[in-house]
Amino acid sequence: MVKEATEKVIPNPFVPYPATLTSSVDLTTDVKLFTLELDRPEDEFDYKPGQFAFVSAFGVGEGPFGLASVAYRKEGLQFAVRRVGTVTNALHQLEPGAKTGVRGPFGNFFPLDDYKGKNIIIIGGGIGFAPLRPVITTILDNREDYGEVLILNGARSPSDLCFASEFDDWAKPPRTKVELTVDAGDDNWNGRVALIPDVLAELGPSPKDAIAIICGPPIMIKFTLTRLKNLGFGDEQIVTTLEGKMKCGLGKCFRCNVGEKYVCRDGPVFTFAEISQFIEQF
Amino acid sequence: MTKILGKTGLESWLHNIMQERALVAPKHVGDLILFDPVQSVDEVVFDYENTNLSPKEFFFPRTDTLFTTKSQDNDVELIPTIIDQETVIFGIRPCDARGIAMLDGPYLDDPADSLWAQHRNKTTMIGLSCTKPAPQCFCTSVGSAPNDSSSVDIMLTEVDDGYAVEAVTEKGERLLQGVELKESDVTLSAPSCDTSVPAEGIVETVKKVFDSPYWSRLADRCIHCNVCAYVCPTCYCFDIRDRTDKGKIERIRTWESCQSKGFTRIAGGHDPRADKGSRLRQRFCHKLLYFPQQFGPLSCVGCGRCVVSCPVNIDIREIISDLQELGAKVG
Amino acid sequence: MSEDNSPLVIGFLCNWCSYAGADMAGTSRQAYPPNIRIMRVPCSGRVDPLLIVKCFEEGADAVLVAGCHPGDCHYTEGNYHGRRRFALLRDLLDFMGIEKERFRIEWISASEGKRFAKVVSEFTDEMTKLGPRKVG
Amino acid sequence: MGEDFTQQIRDKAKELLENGAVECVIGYETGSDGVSARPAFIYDAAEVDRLAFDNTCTHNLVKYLLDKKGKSTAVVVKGCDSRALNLLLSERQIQRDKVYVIGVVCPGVVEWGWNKRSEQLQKRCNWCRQHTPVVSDFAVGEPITEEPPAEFADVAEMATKTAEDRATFWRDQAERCIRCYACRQACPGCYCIDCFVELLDPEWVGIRIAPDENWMWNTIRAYHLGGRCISCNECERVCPVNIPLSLLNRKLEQEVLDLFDYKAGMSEDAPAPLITFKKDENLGIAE
Repeated sequence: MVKEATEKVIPNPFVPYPATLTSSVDLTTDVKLFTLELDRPEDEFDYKPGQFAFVSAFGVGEGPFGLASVAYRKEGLQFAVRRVGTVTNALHQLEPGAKTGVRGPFGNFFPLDDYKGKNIIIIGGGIGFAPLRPVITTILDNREDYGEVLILNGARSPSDLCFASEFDDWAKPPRTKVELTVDAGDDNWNGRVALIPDVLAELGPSPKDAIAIICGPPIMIKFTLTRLKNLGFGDEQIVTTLEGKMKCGLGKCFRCNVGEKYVCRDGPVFTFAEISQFIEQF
Repeated sequence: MTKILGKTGLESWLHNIMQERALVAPKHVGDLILFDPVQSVDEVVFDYENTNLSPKEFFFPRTDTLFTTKSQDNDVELIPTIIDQETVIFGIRPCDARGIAMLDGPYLDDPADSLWAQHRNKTTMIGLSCTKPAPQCFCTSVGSAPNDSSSVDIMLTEVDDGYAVEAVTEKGERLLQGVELKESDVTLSAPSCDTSVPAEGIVETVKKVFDSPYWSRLADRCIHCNVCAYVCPTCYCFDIRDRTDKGKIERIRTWESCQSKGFTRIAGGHDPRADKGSRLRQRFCHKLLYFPQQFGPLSCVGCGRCVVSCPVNIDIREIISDLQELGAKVG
Repeated sequence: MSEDNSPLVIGFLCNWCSYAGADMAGTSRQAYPPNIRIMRVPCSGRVDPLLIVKCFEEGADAVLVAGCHPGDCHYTEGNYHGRRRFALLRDLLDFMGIEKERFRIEWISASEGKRFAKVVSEFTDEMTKLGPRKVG
Repeated sequence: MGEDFTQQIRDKAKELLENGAVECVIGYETGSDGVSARPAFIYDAAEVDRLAFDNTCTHNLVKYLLDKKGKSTAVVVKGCDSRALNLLLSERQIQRDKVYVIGVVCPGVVEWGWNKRSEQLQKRCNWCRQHTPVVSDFAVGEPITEEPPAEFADVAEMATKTAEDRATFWRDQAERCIRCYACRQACPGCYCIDCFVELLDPEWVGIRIAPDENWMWNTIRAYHLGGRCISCNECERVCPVNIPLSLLNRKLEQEVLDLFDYKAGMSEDAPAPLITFKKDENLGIAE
């Protein structure tokens, strides 16, 4: 059990890689998409869809955010950040050129290679859609590896739909559908006004050779899960990424645990087969 | 043969240690006895049951600077904290030392916490075995003993004409270099400590009673004051935030407790442990279930601090008994 | 304490009376020591005791709260509430070793530029004599 | 006291639970050390024999009523605790018709200790001027009608020290503080949903567990109880590092008495001194 503390200098895992904010774009009224470049080439890291990193607003603190970009495109590290607290407020005030820091990548990822040949259903609600964007990018960049793809994106209102400018591109490839829905429309909205679980029931995707990837607020996940099960999806066919309060990302601060599992290290990506084995309700 | 260090010999040894290193020892602070840096041997308390706070703060300080930043010409330099100070802790009890060694589990797990590792490297622990355990102590019930030398560098045991000395680690041997020890054939008594806490098999039991209403009934009484966590040698939750002082930014971490409201509340407002019962369960399940699952031993060393310090008598020994009884009923 | 060892005084001035009074002092060229750092607040009743304690925590030597004369509050009764809070806080701080003299409450109207200058000068003098806070 | 009080409390609790008047009785039982009392929550009339009352019943059980909002609850209170009831009633935190008060005339409680029964009365009991509960639906014990006037020798003693010594004294206390907030958690008057000390924006108090921040916390905690503290002194009892918080509380109690002629928790409708004012008072300010 006890490991010998070694004499060699151990790098401090709390020190982030210095980075510069290169662009900051409004996605919705309270969500911005940040693009960061690491300052030192030797810090460059590889990462997979579903992983996350901590972004620092020096002087305020740091917070964990899902990586919204894909590593192989080398377009910088992207994070979609909703303004909800002190750190995200501070990040929203940064101008391009500002110095920041990145610590990561942390956590596991969506095993997209294992999903090859399968039909994919991607369901995201609100800011919960952010960690799904690299999943979509990866699948569409390797379109022929996957079967039918259904993307279902919902939000409270049309102006809360994340990545709206990319929907058209996502719908271009064959056998790919993008469905949008909002809880409440506005004057310019011609689309659906319905809750995600209801839209899902209406679309009725087949569970055969399919994987459903969902992310969103707890209440949405709860009801979406019920609908997927009604459609015949098994627990192991449903994958989600959990959100937990985190401070370290290293499995040390014991804040994001669900039972003996850490969201930061054992997750954040879990199948519902795994979640149903958790001792603690989440 | 046992090696003996006389009482005056011990004092001069401690005095010598103090010349080159920081010496931390039990000391009177107000009406408490706490581990604290001492400037002279006179301040050291040799006869005490257990200190009011555990010595974990010399490895996991109440407040620690993770790194500081220096800004210049729109360039930010991040400077990690380096710990230079060599420290010797004298008089650490076997239970407390075991608690610290136990935290190597999470803290040195890859990627290692460099501050913890540095504190561990720079600190030598001189243990003092318990000749008369206090009524709240139950180290023997949780896999240790009043003379357990497994987690210290040097173990001292009080005998008639001084202290029996055992160098446990190389670090300990180095510290003892040049210290004159007498040979003696005295046999060391093995004091006993409360063995009645039914901790055996508790891991399996906790799994069975996890969803019991027991927790929320117990939490009726709990005032979620965090005292248990702060006095505990094995509680290691922390908070991290930045601090700005006259342009200097430091990222600091401080003690925090899973008992505080909002500990798990995420920015959007959702809190998986919003009710008192699930917060209280978290603390005991961490000690009795999660930690054993992750690292082996129960993360309770039986020091009894929470037992004495809890203002509303939430007693881990009683809880372990209750759970075993409850588990037996569940079958 | 500022670098030249002269006392650091934080002044919370109500927008309607005392801040205007300070303004008046300025426009009528009434000299007063530069030790005071002025914060404009809507009302002396808005000065949360937290702000005052925070000033002392951060190392201020003295704090001045100035508002409209009793009866003249722009919000009718803000300064009456403030008066009670400050009276109690001043006693508590004194008990904790921050002498009563270091926390001063004054009623200064918009027309009392001269008095504002006098208060700040006297207060600064007094604080210089009292010396810096020795602990904390 | 002792057995007689215990029996009266048990009988009343049994009656209340049996006739469904309350869902829970909050009282005291003997703790795991077999010596000192601890809070007990009785939901079932069959369990009333757990209840006990003796001179180790130090806890202020009124705090727990904040967890029982909207639920009919009986609570055992001593004189000091009963003032907390009035405090919470006047601040609209609890509803009178949901609380059944079992008021015990308290001869004083002894120093609290684990596994040892002290014979020494707690400090607060020597100062106590409210042995008889100010609110009760069922009285246990003979009311004491005449209480001597308040005295503040400890506060006066502190005031004889120089300002520097006073500052040093409190600095030392702050240095020992570990910011566990047990003082707040035990206090019936501390019920803010978001305590100022945990606010991030603005961050009134930094998170460092260090003398400056700790000093700020202790000062404001005491101040926020100014004119509200009902002198149960639970904050000081629960402090794991023995900070003499009663000195701060009592200083404020004395000042509130002198300045505003007010004693907290004596009635449920007298407004607390800091939410009201008199036009023609000067309180020693800007004279």
